[in-house]
Amino acid sequence: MNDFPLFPEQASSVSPLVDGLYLGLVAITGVVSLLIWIVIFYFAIKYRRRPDNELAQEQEPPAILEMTWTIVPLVIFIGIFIAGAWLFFRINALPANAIEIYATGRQWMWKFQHPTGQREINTLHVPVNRPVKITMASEDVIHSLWFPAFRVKADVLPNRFRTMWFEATKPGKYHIFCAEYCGTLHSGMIGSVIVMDAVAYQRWLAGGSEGSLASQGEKLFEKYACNTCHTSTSGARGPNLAGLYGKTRQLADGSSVVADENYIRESILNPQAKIAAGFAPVMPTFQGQVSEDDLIRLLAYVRTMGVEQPVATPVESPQSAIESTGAPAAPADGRAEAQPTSTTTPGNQE
Amino acid sequence: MTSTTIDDAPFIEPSTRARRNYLNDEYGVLSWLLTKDHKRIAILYLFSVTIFFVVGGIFAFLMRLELLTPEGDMFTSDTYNKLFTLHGIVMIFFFLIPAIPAVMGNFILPIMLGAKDLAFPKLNLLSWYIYMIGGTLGVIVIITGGVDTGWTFYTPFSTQYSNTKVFLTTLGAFITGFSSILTGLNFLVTIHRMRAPGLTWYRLPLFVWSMYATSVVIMLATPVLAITLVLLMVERVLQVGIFDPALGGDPVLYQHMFWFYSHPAVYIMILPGMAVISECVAAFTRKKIFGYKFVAFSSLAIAFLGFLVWAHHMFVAGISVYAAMIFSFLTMLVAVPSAIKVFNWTATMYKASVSWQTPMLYVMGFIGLFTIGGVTGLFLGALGVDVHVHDSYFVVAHFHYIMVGGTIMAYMAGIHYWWPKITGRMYPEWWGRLSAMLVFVGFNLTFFPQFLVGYVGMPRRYHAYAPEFQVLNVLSTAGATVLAAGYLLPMIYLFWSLKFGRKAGTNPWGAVGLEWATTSPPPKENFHETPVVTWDAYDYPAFLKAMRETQHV
Amino acid sequence: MSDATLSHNAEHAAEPHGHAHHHPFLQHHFEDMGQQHEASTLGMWFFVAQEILFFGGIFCAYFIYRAMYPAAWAAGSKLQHWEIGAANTVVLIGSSLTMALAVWGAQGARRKFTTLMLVLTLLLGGIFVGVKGYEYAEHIHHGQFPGSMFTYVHAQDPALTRGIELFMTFYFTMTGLHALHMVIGAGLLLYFIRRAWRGDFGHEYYSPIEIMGLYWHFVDIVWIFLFPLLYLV
Amino acid sequence: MAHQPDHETYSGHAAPPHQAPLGMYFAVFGALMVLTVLTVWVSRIDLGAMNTAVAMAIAVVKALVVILWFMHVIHSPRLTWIVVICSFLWLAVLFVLTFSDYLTRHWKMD
Repeated sequence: MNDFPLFPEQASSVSPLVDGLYLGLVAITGVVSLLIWIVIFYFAIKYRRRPDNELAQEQEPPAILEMTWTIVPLVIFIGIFIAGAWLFFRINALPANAIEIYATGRQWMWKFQHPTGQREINTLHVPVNRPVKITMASEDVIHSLWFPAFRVKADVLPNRFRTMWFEATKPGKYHIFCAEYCGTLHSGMIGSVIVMDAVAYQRWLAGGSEGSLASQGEKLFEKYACNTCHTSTSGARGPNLAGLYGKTRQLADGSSVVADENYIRESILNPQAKIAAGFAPVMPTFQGQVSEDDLIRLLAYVRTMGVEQPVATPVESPQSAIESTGAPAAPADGRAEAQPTSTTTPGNQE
Repeated sequence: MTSTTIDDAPFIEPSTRARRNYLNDEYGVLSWLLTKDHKRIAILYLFSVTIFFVVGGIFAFLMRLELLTPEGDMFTSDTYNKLFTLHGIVMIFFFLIPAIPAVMGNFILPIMLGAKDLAFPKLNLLSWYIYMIGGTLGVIVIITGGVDTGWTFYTPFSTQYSNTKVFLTTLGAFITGFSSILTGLNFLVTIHRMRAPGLTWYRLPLFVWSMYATSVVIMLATPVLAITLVLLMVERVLQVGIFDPALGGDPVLYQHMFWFYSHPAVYIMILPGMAVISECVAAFTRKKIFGYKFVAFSSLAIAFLGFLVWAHHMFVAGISVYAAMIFSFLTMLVAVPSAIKVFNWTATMYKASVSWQTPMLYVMGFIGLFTIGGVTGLFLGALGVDVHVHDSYFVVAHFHYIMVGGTIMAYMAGIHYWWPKITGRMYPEWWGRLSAMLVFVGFNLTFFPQFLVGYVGMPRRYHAYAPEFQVLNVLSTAGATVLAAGYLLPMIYLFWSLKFGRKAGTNPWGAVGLEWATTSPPPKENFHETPVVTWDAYDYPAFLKAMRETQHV
Repeated sequence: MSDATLSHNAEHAAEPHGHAHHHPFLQHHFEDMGQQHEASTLGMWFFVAQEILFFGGIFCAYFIYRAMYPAAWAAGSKLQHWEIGAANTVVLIGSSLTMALAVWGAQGARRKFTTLMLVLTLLLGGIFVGVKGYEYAEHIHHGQFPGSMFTYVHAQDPALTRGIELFMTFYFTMTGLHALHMVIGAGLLLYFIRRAWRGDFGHEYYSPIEIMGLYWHFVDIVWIFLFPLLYLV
Repeated sequence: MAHQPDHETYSGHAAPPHQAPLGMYFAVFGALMVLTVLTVWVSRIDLGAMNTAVAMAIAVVKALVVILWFMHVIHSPRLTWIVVICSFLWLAVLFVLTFSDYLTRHWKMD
């Protein structure tokens, strides 16, 4: 109650930059606004109506003045645009070595899946000083994943994967908010991101799981019988998916496409949209049969296919090296009472 | 307080003629409901928009009460969601968009042009009826359970998930859109074809220029909203997938089409405000507006550039980063003409004869608040900062500074400025000044804390919030109480003045303009004889000379 | 708009007033028939401008989805009988011709000719809407009406079905809005047929017919775009 | 009145209507028929992606013919031209800026 902050915690690599630009804008616009206010009041008092100035004195406006206050603001505004766009590109440029975390938004909770297989609801554990990439989609309406302490936010859409990233710089517990209105409990679609130092994070990761996300995906690959067509044998009905991810691929209609998350998603849900060159459009659609969670697991598996290391990110390897200390990071307190769904359940079934 | 006139002689009432005016020309309810007189239609609009303003204000106040505590303990989440949705819909579609054009534009524009009426009087009445049909649908929605989609009706929530009265609400907004289209069409044709002899484009008051720009925006933007709402209704009724991803649609396309209208709609709301401010600045400084042509053409520039920036509402919505760059750049451009206006209004006060009467107080408030609203728009237009503050209370504060601090301040200024012309009575000056001060203080106390709480991280449309946001929210609610008092006061004393106000002369402010050359209230045909304009806009000496000559004829 | 073009129009409003004779259809707030005529045609042009944006919005959405689902769009257009569409195009352009001739007749105060042309326009417009109705009935019969009534499944490639439903949604919305404009136009035609027969129109007063013409031609133009986009992809 | 430019073009009465020769209307109708046949014929030939472009080009020509002659824009005051051009200009804004998003969405950063 007595807490009266004017800034959220600066807890990511871009936070100081956003705050810097914000404060710069506050300074520039504050000075200009203040000047306008002072001038208005000065004129209003100095030239107030008196018997000797019932009618104002007319004077010709100097053209140079008009040009000045057209061009100077324009230059300043373009400067603001450049600074903002530079920062925007920085916020959007994905670093190469990020930890891959998958997020699903649904009315009204956030689900996070770690590459090592842990699943969490409304809580996200991340290590400090490591870029974290979040690949996300919604199961129903549009949501928006906002980490105020990291100064990043992105709408979560129901029809495609989007990505965002951040690099937390300060251990602690920060807010997660849904920023796009999504229905009744929109204001309850909140959670916590817990930034941990490397050791604590590894300990948390060791808290058990049902196998890595990719290995879960591999099981689904068999369950949905994807492996009957997508084999490496010649004459297979479907293209071999090994080494596919990130490559440019030729399509039957002569165009080409980069095999990214959304291409793989589309190829599962709407296989007729883009047919790989040399194959017949025989694959049935899996729209409505594969859940968002399963899609993420399949995607995680397809990404690892044909890659030497069976795991997507290097962070998972020390799993066995660290002793399991039993309890994972304690559930976040504080706002936990206010949100009954907020439970930290690494490696737990929903 | 004296209402100073420069020289009473030119403005003496031609008393025998003045007795008959548009108010006492005919009597009876039907003479109002079937009137084709633009002035009476303006009064009809005045009553209807005031009712909706009160309704929308009540919704706002209930929201502020809920936000006194972080827990969300006054209403259920669903009720709160309906409150902010209805607040937005009522205020935008049924108050802000029609307020200044349909009330002051309808009343003053033809008089400013020296015309007997708008070009299409029947269409004008029809547009009021269409507005009332849309408004009635809105009221039906409110009574029968409300709607909870937010005023933006984002898909797929609005089409597939919300189980409230979405269809009826969008139908109401769709119908009301045609009302503003007809008003805009009427204004455009009237400005082009109905000007008095001698009234060239550069002699037009800046009010007319701004209304022209507003009408262009209305004509070209509103139909896109109409078709978007049609598609939304089709989707909701048939349960097909125009914007629903589960059925093959793209929800981001809805946002493109919606904001193609709804961003220019911001200019539909603020340009008329600028129109009123230009008139009031000239009248209460007794001076030509500094840089007349710059102010006039900046209105047209806003009307055009305003169409090129809509996707700045969608920087984090999943549009391409390259498109975001283009839209951010164009957003910076549209800020320039607004800045030009602010600088010119300020410069007009230099060596002027500034009167501190109520409309001028509102004008000074407008310039100050609009400046803050404008510069915070730069924060939102700057991509890197927008990623953080988008959909936070920072945005809420920003657009309230424009809409309430801008448009409603201008609306209040205009109502006070033209009140003697509309009713023939003066409002009580001291009460007017008190209300202007209350509105200014209350407004800043309400909305300035919202900038701060938004940057700290409070998302908009939140029914319950984190405890650290509470101090700023309490301040905001306290401000809302003062603001409410500031708005209630004029409703009381303006009503009082109808009976007890001092009688107003032809030109109580000593202002320049054709509306101040006819009696207060004006006769049914606006002028006893068609005026001939021989003076430039706001040219005091020439206007006074012309008035003296007509009196001596 | 440039400064020159704006001031160009000042000429009309600035004319001296006071003419001796008053046309029976001159409204009180206009100075003369010329001002009234120019105001009403200008008003209609603004209305057409807003109609362009109205239909333009749905065309924009159409093109976005067409780019997203080219195969489904191609398959969807195969569900249309292009022969019927082409025939209807001829009918509608024919009605535009008769409408243009009606305006010509009104300008020349040819009472019977004008009335006849308006009746012909109404007739051709009626045929168009009737044929449209037949097409709708066929689509509904074959389960091609989007929503819960949509039972159609694309035989060769069932995966396209969902896209085809989207196509049919656009088909029905676009042609439906177009047909609605036709019906409103037909109502106006009935009113003007009566007035034309009564002999209201002549050299000085023909703007209602001219405005009717602008509306009718605009509806024709919309169809000129709809026909290739929905029938011939 | 001194500020009024070129008001000699306007008499104050309804200008005598511009009566186009009757043959013009039939010529326009004929052109539209020819273009309709052309549209259908072209659509039967496979031009790949060009099919849509050609169909749209023909439709634009047809619309222009209707606007210029049936709707008399060719003999209309400059203001009418401005209204028509502006409305299509604004429509172009809607198309170009919307597509600027869709067409660049798949571009990769860096």
